[in-house]
Amino acid sequence: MVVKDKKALAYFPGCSLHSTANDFSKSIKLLMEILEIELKEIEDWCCCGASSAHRINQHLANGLVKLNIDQCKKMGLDTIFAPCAACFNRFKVVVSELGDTTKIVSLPDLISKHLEEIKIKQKLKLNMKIACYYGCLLNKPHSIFKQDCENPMTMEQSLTELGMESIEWPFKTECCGASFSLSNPEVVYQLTGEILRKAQQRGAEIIVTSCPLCHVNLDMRQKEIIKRNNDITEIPVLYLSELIAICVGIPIDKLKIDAHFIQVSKTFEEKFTVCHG
Amino acid sequence: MKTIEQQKAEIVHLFEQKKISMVVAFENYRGIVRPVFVKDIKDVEKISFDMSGKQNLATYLKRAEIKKQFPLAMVVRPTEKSSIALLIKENQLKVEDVLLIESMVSQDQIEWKKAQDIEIDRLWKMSFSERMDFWKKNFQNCIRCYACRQSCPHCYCQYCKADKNQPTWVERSAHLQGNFSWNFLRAFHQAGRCIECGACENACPANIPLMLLNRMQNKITAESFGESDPKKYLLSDWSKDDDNSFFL
Amino acid sequence: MSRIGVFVCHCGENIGRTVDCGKVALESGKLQNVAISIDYKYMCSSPGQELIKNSIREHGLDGVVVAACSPRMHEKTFRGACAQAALNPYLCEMANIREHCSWVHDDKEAATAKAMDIVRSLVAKTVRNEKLFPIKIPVTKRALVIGGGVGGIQTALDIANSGHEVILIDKSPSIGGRMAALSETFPTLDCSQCILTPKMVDVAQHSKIKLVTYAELESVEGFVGNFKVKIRQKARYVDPIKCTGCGLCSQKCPVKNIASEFDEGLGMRRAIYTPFPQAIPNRPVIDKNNCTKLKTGKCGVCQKICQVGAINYEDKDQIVEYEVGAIVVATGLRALETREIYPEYGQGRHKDIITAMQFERLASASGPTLGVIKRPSDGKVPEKIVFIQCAGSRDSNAGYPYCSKICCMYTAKHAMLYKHKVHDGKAFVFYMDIRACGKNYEEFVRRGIEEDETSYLRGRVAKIYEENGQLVVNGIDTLSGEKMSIKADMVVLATAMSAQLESVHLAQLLGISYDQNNFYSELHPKLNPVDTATAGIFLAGSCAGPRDIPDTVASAGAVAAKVGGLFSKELLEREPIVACTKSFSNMNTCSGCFSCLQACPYGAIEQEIIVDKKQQQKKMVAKVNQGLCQGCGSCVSICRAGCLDLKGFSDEQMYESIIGMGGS
Amino acid sequence: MSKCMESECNSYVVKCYQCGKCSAGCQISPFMDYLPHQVVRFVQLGDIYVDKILQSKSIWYCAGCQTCFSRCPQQVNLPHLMDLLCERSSKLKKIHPEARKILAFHKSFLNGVNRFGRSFELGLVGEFKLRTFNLFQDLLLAPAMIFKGKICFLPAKIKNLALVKVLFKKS
Amino acid sequence: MQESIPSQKIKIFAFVCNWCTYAGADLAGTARMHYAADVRIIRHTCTGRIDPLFLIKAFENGADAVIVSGCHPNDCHYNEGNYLARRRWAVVRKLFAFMGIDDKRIHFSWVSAAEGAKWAQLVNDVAAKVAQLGPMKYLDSCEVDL
Repeated sequence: MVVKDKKALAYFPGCSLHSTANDFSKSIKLLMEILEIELKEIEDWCCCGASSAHRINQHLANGLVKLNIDQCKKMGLDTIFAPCAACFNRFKVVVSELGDTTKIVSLPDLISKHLEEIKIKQKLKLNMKIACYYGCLLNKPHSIFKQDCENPMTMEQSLTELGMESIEWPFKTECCGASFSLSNPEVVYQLTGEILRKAQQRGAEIIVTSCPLCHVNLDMRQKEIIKRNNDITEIPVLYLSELIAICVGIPIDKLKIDAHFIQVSKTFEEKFTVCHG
Repeated sequence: MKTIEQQKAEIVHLFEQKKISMVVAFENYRGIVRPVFVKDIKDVEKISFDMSGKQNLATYLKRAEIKKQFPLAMVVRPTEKSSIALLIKENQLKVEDVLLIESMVSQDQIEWKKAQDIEIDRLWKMSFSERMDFWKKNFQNCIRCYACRQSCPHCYCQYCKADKNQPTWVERSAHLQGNFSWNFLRAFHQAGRCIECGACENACPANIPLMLLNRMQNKITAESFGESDPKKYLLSDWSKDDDNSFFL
Repeated sequence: MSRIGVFVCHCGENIGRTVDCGKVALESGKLQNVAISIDYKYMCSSPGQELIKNSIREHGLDGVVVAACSPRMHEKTFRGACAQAALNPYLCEMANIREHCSWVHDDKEAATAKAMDIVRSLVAKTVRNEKLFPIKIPVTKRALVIGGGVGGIQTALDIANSGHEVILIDKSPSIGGRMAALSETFPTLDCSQCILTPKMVDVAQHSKIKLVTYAELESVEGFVGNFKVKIRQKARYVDPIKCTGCGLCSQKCPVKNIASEFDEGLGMRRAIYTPFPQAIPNRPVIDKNNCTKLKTGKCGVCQKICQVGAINYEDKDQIVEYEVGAIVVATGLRALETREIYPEYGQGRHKDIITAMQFERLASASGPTLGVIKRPSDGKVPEKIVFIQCAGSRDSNAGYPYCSKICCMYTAKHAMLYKHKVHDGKAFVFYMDIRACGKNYEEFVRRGIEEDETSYLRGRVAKIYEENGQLVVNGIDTLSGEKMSIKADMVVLATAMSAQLESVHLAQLLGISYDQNNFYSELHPKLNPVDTATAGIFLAGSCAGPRDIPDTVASAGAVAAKVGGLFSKELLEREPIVACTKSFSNMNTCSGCFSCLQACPYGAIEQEIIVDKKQQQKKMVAKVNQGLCQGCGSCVSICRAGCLDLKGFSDEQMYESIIGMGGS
Repeated sequence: MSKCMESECNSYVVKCYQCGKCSAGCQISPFMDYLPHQVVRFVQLGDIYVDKILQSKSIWYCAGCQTCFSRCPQQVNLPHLMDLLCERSSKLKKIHPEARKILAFHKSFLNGVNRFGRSFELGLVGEFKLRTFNLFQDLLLAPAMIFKGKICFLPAKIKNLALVKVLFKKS
Repeated sequence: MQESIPSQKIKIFAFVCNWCTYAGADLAGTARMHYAADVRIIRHTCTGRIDPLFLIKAFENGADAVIVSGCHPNDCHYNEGNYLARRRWAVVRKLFAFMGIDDKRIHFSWVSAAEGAKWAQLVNDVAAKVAQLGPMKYLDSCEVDL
């Protein structure tokens, strides 16, 4: 049955979607339009503090998130959609600490929730071996998320539903080095390198993620990593929203996929085939 | 929403079908609203659905002569209904014994209860000795007529503990000691059972504010054991997390 | 007007020092109903007791109050003395003027006054005392043992050998339990079946033991010495009497691919099967969920093949009722399966991660691999094997905060067995602590380390994942602080030992209590380790918590002794301090609200229909089952009508003792 | 270190029985001078040993990926413990030299947030480079990023900045 | 051990259970812990047995205060008796208070067989409280003028 809750979602883009990950936000905007999901950007939202705030100062960390939740309440909305995994995690944690009733949804959740609509609208499917990469922030810690945080399947299930093939691999929730990207790239080279290697060992031809931080590390740092490990070859990294967007018929050039550092191959579009039903 | 006529017709129908042998209800006898026991179709007319009567009709269900009439019908207000529910819970009645005919005339207790709450708060504010005096004043008027007991549907014991000797827990003579014990016992035995119909207080010839005790007790039981098993007698039940604060 | 004798004891100086015993005697002599009152140096001494006996005879006393020490100290003594003087012992009370008076007060005047109050109170009470007689309950000298593992087997044998009948039931088609499935046993490494099967045979052949396999407990009524149990004999579809156990049916059965419970899913069985070759009784059963004939009506091969015509597809479950005097629970425990263990360990996704019980089957000569250690996925003999202890145990996060007790030992054993079978193999053990407390246990573990070169790594494993046909085990050795990433061919999890899934259900059937981990709770963890709070029901083996074989067998013996003690008497004698219905002007005034029934901790209140004298009609009233009643008296104070009472502490006695204490 | 933080730390570490599962599963541990379980151990030992930790790299290198917390058999919230220790370490100015970069990053990031209410990445990068005197790191990536429009040159400033500033003041 | 208060004809009735508090009081005795002599112990099987009417009777018969004590929750010799009691007293003490009986004259406690010291302490504390209140004079001067 088709999930049709017309209730608008409070949309918290987060800082990175406004800059480095504007490709991500672009794809989300387009996708949501097609799916007729109304997003109301939280008025005058402020940064969630990311990992920095709670590293330096607990009070500040929770305070920043609280500000946004209050804003969302002002708008009379009860569900916040935070595509950025980092923001999502911060919100989720704070909400549970405050015992707040506001619901927080991530991109994979949203996709699987609206799967039926997507199926109806679906035009294409990708014929590549896909490695779904969740990163640490989408379903940890277990005490708060209460779900399998070692081998989550939300993305895989959605993709299989849409007739695409995803690989079974053990590193889908290992850390990519996150914010060390800037402060100590060495960390990222090693951790992300391991992730890429494991994915390719299992025959992945493309990686799908929904975390801008992970994307930075997997995509922007990839060339550097390949330099250091000759057993790793280039592999495109797509946002989940981008992939789904293409599947529901949004032309690739409309998306900012070319903004990725690792270019999808010329033949990328051919990898998609029309699917019926 | 049935009209009074419809309900009377219903009762007549029940008689005709021999579903019942009697109806317990109120009648309006020369302006006095009093219980009436209708055994015959022609008397159905008598029944008045003005339920301003002070008695709790369920009280009669504990009488042997009434029990003989089972199954019977009763015109009930919420108070009677909950009394009957309790009697069923405590195996004094079977569901099929009494047919309930709900009177649409609602009886309004809110004002009365508010007044009680005010009085209860007033008493709580007093010092112990003041309170003691208050009750002394009241209890020493008690003539131990046990009208409170008779009028209460829940005081169904065949032989009341207060009437028993060997040992005589409650002095039988109408002196303060006995009176105090009696009124304590009465109230205590209502713990978690009283449905606040007010029949006892109304029946009391000495105008002792009995309902204060009951209502106060109901309040504390409600707040301390709100979620206790409704199928059990409050004091036959227990929970590991009952209040333990008053134990030294 | 009764004749009470008051005997005030000085207890040497103990009482005399602070209580003027003479005065107490004198004053209590003036009390109503007191016929005689004496003080004496040592009442508990034999002359003291003589004094009491004589005065009972001389003065024809019908009540005795001994003002001395605590009744917990000498009540038995003095009641005994009274009995010798032909006075019903329950007419004798003690006034505690030592522990509660002389020893705790210094002001002589106050102490004496208090002593007199106490005596007065007890005298008043004693006036109301009634003759009581110990409750005698007949004992059915037959025991029910639930569970046919080594614990149940041992209990059954020990009880039977002491000459009492035993009914031994087991839910599976054969007795033997977990131990029958084990390979070799620590610390001696003797083959499990070699030592167990003889016992199983003994059970089968013992004249006093009735063996009921493939059966479960249905219901229990009654109380110690007088239980009525209903047992559901599940349909076997094979007549055990006709059947010769030739096994032809199981060989010919076309349904081949059912995972064998006995082989922990590593082997296959048919739809008609005996769990294992040495099964007792050696009679097959049909598993109705998999039998084609029973599901579809077609097939029927076994019936055709069976020469003696033992197969009966119309067989039905039967309820059999027995009367027993004691019930022994020996239901054991269950080891968690891999799918129940940690997502980071794959939760059963990887074939080559197996449980310890599965390893036992692999290592067992009668197992699916005939004792060759092969890994389930491709049958390859593992060159590197990793054992992980505390898989689930000692993990509050996983819900098993307790130590499973036996894993340290069997893991050491497994590593050894592996080494003995795969000489150039390498075994690693991840452990947190080695708990080898038991005779020759520590030595055993050391042997594993020193002679069989097992590498022990101290730390938990964080993650296991598959990588080109091997299992990557990411662990740590906290002693060196080195992270260990081991590429192993097989991983064995020492999964947590948990209570049986049905344990709570059984507890409710039996009315025994269980702890937060669903293991049954002992009456006292130290002093009554095999009794339950319910008289006549005992615990043997691991149903009370993880135990190894020696402990299980020991507890089984202990239970047998307890049961023997229970059965040694024709009649059980119990203190007559029990509740009773109290008639008023010989009329049962119970109004049948059954608040008492709801309150009674022992379910000792029963419903009884009587004819009401007054109203000439039937009514339902409460009745106390004095077999079950333990005499707390909660019902008495719950009863609004005051028609229940407690013998020995009756309303009248309490009333009088309060009045007496007041002194008015 | 505030009393409450103290007690919070202890409430975590008392539960730990040093099984090492956290360290075994920690991806970043190769960059740490003490393994996570050792960090907890030192906090358990208290006093001077805590100091060892406050001056360690480990607490700063924890990425807060929550893996250890999710797996911990004793539910020790190690990531949060690390946060608390970092907080304390920076308050007491005991930051490990190598960790300065990391702190610098966090500081720059938060400064952005403090100034504009949102993180301003160009500003962040700039400030970070100044703070660390490491002007050339990733310089090669910059043109590409600009070209790909992944960098916006003007910071987005939010209206109710006051609230944010209050927060920063309070903490 | 606190010095015991000189008795001023005060009587404290103690209704205790046989298994815990009575034994606890015995222990206080064997350990020679001195406490106020005002207390009068009446032994019951279990706190569950103790009827509120006992308390009234006690007051009628010159008790100036009452102690009710038994096994700690979970330790009841009869498994549940003390739980039933606890709920009963939760109701009764309010009722007593409401009817004007000073709650400083009714005390509840859990004293185990091992807590001799606690028992002695309890008695002394109660004795001290009651000493300040003085004798109870339950329902005296029966005729209150209206």
